[in-house]
Amino acid sequence: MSVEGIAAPQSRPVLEVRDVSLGFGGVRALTEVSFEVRKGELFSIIGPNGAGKTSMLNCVSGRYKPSSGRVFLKGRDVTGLTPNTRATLGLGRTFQNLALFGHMSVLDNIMVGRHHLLRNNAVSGALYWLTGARREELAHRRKVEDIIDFLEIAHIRKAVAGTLPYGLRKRVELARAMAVEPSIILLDEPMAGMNLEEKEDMARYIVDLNEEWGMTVVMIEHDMGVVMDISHRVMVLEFGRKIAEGLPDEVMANERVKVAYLGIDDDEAAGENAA
Amino acid sequence: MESNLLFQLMVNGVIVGTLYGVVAMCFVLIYKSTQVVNFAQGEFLLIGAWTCWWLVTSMALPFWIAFPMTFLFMLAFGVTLQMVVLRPMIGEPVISVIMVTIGLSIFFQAVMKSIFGVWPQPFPEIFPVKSVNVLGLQVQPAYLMSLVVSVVIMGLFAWFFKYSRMGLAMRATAFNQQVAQSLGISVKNVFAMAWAISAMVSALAGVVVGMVNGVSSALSFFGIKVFPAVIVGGLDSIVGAIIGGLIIGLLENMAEYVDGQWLHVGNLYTVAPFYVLVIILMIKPYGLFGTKTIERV
Amino acid sequence: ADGILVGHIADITGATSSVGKPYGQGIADAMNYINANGGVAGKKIIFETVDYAYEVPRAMAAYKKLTGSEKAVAIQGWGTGDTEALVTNVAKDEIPYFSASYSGHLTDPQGKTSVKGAPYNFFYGPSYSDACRGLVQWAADDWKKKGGTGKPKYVHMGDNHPYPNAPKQSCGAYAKELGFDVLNEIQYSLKPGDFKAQCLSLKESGAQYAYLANTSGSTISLLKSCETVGVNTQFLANIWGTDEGSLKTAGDAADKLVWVVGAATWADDVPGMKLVKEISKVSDASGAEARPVHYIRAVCSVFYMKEAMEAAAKSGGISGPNIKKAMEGMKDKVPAGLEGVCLPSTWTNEDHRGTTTVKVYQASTKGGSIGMKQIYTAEIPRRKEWLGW
Amino acid sequence: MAEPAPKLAPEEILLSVNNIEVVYDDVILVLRGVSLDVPKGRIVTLLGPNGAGKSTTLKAISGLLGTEDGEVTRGNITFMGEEIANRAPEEIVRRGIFQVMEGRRIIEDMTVTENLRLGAFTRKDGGAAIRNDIDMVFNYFPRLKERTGLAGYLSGGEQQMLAIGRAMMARPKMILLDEPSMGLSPLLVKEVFGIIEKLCAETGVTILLVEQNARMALKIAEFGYIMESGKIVLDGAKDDLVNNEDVKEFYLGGDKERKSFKNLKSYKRRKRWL
Amino acid sequence: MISSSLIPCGQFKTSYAADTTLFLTPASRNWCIFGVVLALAAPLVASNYLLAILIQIGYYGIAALGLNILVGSTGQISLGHAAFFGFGAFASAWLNNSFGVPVLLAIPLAGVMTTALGLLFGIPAGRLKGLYLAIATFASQFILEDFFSRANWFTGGSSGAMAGPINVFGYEVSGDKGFFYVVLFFLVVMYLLGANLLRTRDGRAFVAVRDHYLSAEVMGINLTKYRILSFGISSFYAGVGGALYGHYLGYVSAEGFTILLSIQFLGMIIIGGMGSVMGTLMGTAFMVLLPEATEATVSTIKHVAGDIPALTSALAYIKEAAIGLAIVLFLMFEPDGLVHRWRLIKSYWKLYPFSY
Ligand SMILES: Nc1ncnc2c1ncn2[C@@H]1O[C@H](COP(=O)(O)OP(=O)(O)OP(=O)(O)O)[C@@H](O)[C@H]1O
Ligand SMILES: Nc1ncnc2c1ncn2[C@@H]1O[C@H](COP(=O)(O)OP(=O)(O)OP(=O)(O)O)[C@@H](O)[C@H]1O
Ligand SMILES: CC(C)C[C@H](N)C(=O)O
Ligand SMILES: [Mg+2]
Ligand SMILES: [Mg+2]
Repeated sequence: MSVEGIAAPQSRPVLEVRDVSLGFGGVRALTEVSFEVRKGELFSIIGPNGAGKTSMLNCVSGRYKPSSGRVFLKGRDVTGLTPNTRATLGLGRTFQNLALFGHMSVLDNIMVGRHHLLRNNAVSGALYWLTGARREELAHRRKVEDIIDFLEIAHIRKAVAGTLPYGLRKRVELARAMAVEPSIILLDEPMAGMNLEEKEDMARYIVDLNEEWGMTVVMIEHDMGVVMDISHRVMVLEFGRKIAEGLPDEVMANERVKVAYLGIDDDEAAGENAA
Repeated sequence: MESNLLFQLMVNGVIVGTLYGVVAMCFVLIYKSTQVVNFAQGEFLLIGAWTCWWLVTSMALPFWIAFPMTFLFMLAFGVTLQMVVLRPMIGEPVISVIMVTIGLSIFFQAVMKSIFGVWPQPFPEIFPVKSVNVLGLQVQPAYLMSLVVSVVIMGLFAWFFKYSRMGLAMRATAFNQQVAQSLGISVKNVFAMAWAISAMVSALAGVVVGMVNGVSSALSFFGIKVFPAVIVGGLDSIVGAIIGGLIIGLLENMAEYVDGQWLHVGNLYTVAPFYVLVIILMIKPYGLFGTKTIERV
Repeated sequence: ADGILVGHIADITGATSSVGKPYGQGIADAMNYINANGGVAGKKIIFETVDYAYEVPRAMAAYKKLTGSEKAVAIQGWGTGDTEALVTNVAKDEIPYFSASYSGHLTDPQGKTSVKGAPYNFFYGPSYSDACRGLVQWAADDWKKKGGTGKPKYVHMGDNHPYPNAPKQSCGAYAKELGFDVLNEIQYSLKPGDFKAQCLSLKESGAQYAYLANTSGSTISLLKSCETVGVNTQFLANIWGTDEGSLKTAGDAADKLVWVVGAATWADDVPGMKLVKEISKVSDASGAEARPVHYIRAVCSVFYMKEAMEAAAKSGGISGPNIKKAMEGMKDKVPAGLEGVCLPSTWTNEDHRGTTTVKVYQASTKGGSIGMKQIYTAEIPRRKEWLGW
Repeated sequence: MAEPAPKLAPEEILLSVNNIEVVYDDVILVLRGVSLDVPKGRIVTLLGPNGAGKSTTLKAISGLLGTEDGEVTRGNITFMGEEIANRAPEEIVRRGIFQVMEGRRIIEDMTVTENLRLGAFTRKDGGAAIRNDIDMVFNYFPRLKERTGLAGYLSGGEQQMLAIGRAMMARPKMILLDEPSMGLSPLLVKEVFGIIEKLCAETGVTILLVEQNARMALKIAEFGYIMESGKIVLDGAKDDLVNNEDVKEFYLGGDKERKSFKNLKSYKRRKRWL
Repeated sequence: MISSSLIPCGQFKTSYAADTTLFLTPASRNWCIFGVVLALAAPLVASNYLLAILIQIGYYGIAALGLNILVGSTGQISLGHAAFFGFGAFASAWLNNSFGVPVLLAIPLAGVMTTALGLLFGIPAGRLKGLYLAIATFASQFILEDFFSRANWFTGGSSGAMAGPINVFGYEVSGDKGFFYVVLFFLVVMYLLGANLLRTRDGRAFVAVRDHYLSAEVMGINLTKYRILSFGISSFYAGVGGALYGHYLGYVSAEGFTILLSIQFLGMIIIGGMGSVMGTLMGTAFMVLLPEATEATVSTIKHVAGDIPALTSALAYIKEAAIGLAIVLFLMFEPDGLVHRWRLIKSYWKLYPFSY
């Protein structure tokens, strides 16, 4: 598989996770997981259900506080920071179970993504014409339209997010995360619930966003076809532990991964990839 | 002498507190199963008490007939109210439903006043009026009865939600009406039942209080007292409702003590519970026993 | 219009409605009766009863309406809160304001002893302060009679509200003057409720005499609660604190209650009662209903206003200032037809204390039969420093 | 239009949807005349792109449109020969249709067992039978047994298992499955589909399966319908569909030479049957 | 909460600026301007009674908009709005009485003071959610009410405080006509500010917090800050509305600001439409007109049936009951509020005769 997107290995990791453990009461969701994601990489996390993938993203985005271990974003220790400060440091994400602002228009949803880039506040915003808030809003609106064009959602710009069909909502979520102008973007199962055609589109967007928009991507996905085709490196979690990490082909060849996750014998593998 | 006063106030607090607890439970019942914050809870007490009073005085029925009749009436009342007013609101925004209960409360209060007037009316003697001396406090037997009744009701409620099929159905409905429907639960029946039980038990509390203090619009004030009680305990906890009720009852009386002995600010006993409420919530945002809402993404 | 526009602001549904309703009824009946019997100087009184539910802002709004395009020449009002709030307005608009608030603050027309004068405020009956002084006098008397030793303890009980607060200081001062030990006040709500905690405090304080400043609904609840916890204090209720109906409701709990009555009672055999009974038929054709004391004071209030209007009509027309002047000319006045019902009252342009006679009654309610009997009459001196207090 | 529907003897047909229209909020027309038949004891799949109206179709059948301000405004739905359109959902469940809704929808503030017990809400056959079935579900999904906390803390996949298990608890005649494979790992997808197939074979329960994973769905289904923009555009037996060029292209991902996701340089223009 | 999915189609915009206007369509904008012009002319023709009602709608409407920003937009139910409204009224009277601040200046200053109070009482919002927060605001209502009846230096205690009339350039605005223009001015300004707020950064953040606070946080929104800020802003509106109210009545007392008024405020925004600026005004009008309408009906009944005294007192309750009943019935038939109906009607006519 192609690995041409990987930047020079010596460049500083955008994301560095060191020995992160996380527990909920009795359940150990993560046990001493470490990995790093380099600039420009498209990094995938796979693993059985309940392995702790989402929990891992939550630790990175700040929703959960790891019980031990540290998280570094662009070299900075962010372990103690709140999710919103991490966003301002250039972290964007989407969610496994859709988390759009259901009653807002698509446009406003995406504009929320620009929150930390905007400077107007309650007072200057209310005084719209007098304080330059108007100018600022319009400038950002232009940026948002670029994203809208890119993801081809111009036709639903004014629609209320909550009434959109599933696939489009996923796309709007991606747009919102992009609006944050993150240097690293975390995608939690971006293709779940999509048919083949839509997955192809989504895969394309992700590749472009990685290659052309220059965002580093961390993605959780269960569709092996997609994971194999587009990721640069893959990490496998099982029961909260890292069991493999490497190039897609290497990981796919790992016996343990085959048994624990794919549940396949070799001859079935080809067919499964296409699913 | 002074510690004696404190003690008597505490006993009074416990008795009043259990009554708050019972009403709080009725409130929690509706909340748990229908997600409706019932602002008309106090009016249930009022209607129940006036009904019973009317049966006993105007219809001259003996209490042991009037009381079950009140219960039946409240059952019918609860079901009808749910069917006519709350049922069409199923699936509508929660806050609209809350506003409807507020509207109902205004409506019933006015109707009760116009029928029964504005004076507190005493119940004719049902239990011996002569107070008995409990732990140094003069207490009417009816009040003691209320203590017993409350405790029994509390036990029944707790069992109901934890183990009974209908109790589970109520919780499922509270979580999400559509999901409950998909499981074959008749949301309508669950709602009707919740309102009926709540109305009946509230009426019981209303009659008990009415026998002691007289029946008056003051009963609907219980509907307001219930908020601190319920929240202190935790909105969805039966045990919490009981303990919350006790805490508020005790607190009011303690506040009266502190106020009367030292502070002399006046109506400390009406506001003190609210201060405590805020403090408790700042420490425990879901009350003492409420379940934390699940925050997962 | 060719009628006389009179405002009528009443509490029918609010916190004080237990007494507000009969009083409002009395006002309405009396005015309707006057209209049916020739009106005032040949003109009909035009009025509409506005229920303001004892909320001051609503009274203010109602007042605005009454001073809008058509200005009322007089107003029959209700509460202390609203009446005191409107003092400046009615003075400015020159509308005599007959209220059911007997707050002492309204008795000083020129503002000589109080902060602000209340030139256009009138009421019929002893002021709350004077009534309370009367009760305290009786209490001092009673203490002596019973052979009590030492300083008797006196406590003021009521809501934190303009009406219950009105006599608090002045009466407390007088109690002290008479040798009482005045305790810290005890607050309880104007709305009926459960007051056992307060009763326990009262019991603890050991007060022998407690003045109840609230209205009858609240009084009943308090008496019941105190009975439950076994309080032995002698209660002294304000003029609005109880009446025939609430004595009956309170039953045993109200036994021995002492309070103030401001006019004749329904059962009294006095000449003026005939007219009152005629008036009562306006809203009770059968004549069967026995009216409470508040109703009768309402009738007095309207008839003083009527006589003042008639006098005004003769000297320059029915207008606010003329009515005021006529009121201030009354001396030991009893309205025609109400002899024996209303206490003779005197208003001057310096003193709006209509009457200072306090009739103290005591109830006996043991065993179901309700009795009330005048036990004492206090003539409160018109001390200068008490004007407006 | 589409090819003729598979001919079935009327008594074989358990559920029949005839030309229904569904309108949301009184104004949004979502289904524009959908018809489909589900024969008894079989697995039938309903495929289609996002927003086609698949979930809406299922909700129309199970009566769950009501809570979303939706309504069947035309056509009829018969189950075992009886009309059920716009009936109360609990009645439809009692008649034997159970829907597993899209996105799991387990009751988050209850435990796993309580969720399962609720699945059996309409059953009248007592505690022992229900406890047995709970064990059966735990046999199918051993992982669930270990989770004793609140169901809201289960991972996505665990929640899906619980949702299917909950449906099994009702012992219905027919299960409507809305995208059961969503969010499941490949191993589990296989497992779940295996269980669905087994369930159908062992208990004879009829299944109407809405899926995005067309390849898997067509592996276990006998008939398929394809829906776009609120209309059925294609239907047929499994083999007919699998061999249809369009279905291959858009739902199964080409014939033999699968293009890599990475190398799709131009976005495809969708071909529509409309 | 209202979905505004019924935006007319067929509106093409050629620039982002044109697409970011306050009003969805030029037509609705013209209607609003027309409405303001009409209001400007109102005192010339309207009776005093009508004017008084309009003034009420004005000051309540301002306060209700604040509540709508808090409840409708941010999703935090407040049962204590009346207390902040009252605080504004007391504060303005106090500034004017004790420091001689001119009333026109005291009104916005009172708004600022109320904002500070709102921020203080909003602190629990940093920790509490949903009904727990709602009940905490319920507690603020009682705590503040108690404060009002106690703080003699500030509120005049239980007997209240006088609030002076408005002076404009030494000329006293005494009549309703003059006051009407003052209220109208404040109303227009406050509504413009509110509408602008909701279409800019912080307004969007409020709605985001309401719709999905977890993802809002990940988008860089500081939850605690916005939850509390929302209380501050809503209090500002409450304060200004309350101050206007105080100076209009000329007298402020604690009983005017009970839980009942808080509930009425909630009624206004629910009946109008949650989160909708124009809906707020519609809902306010509804709640103000409701008692007037029942009053009028009662008067008519009295005129027809004659002034039967028994009726008079019965009618007082009927009036009260009718208000409760009207709220119930309204929400049973229109649970999403007036704005929703209004939009449906508009979209129906837009598409007519091709519904769907
Ligand atoms: N907030 C929480 N409280 C308690 N347990 C939790 C919580 N969040 C996750 N868990 C548990 O942690 C484990 C890992 O969950 P996680 O959601 O990270 O899995 P996942 O790998 O994303 O699975 P899937 O692919 O199914 O989404 C699960 O067993 C889950 O039950
Ligand atoms: N409650 C609703 N109100 C208004 N429109 C709705 C509602 N639910 C669904 N829709 C609309 O109906 C159409 C069909 O939705 P539906 O959920 O049935 O699609 P689907 O085929 O299940 O798609 P997916 O594969 O994404 O689940 C969509 O355009 C959607 O926007
Ligand atoms: C309390 C009521 C009897 C009203 C009374 N007139 C007052 O002074 O307020
Ligand atoms: Mg996950
Ligand atoms: Mg779907």
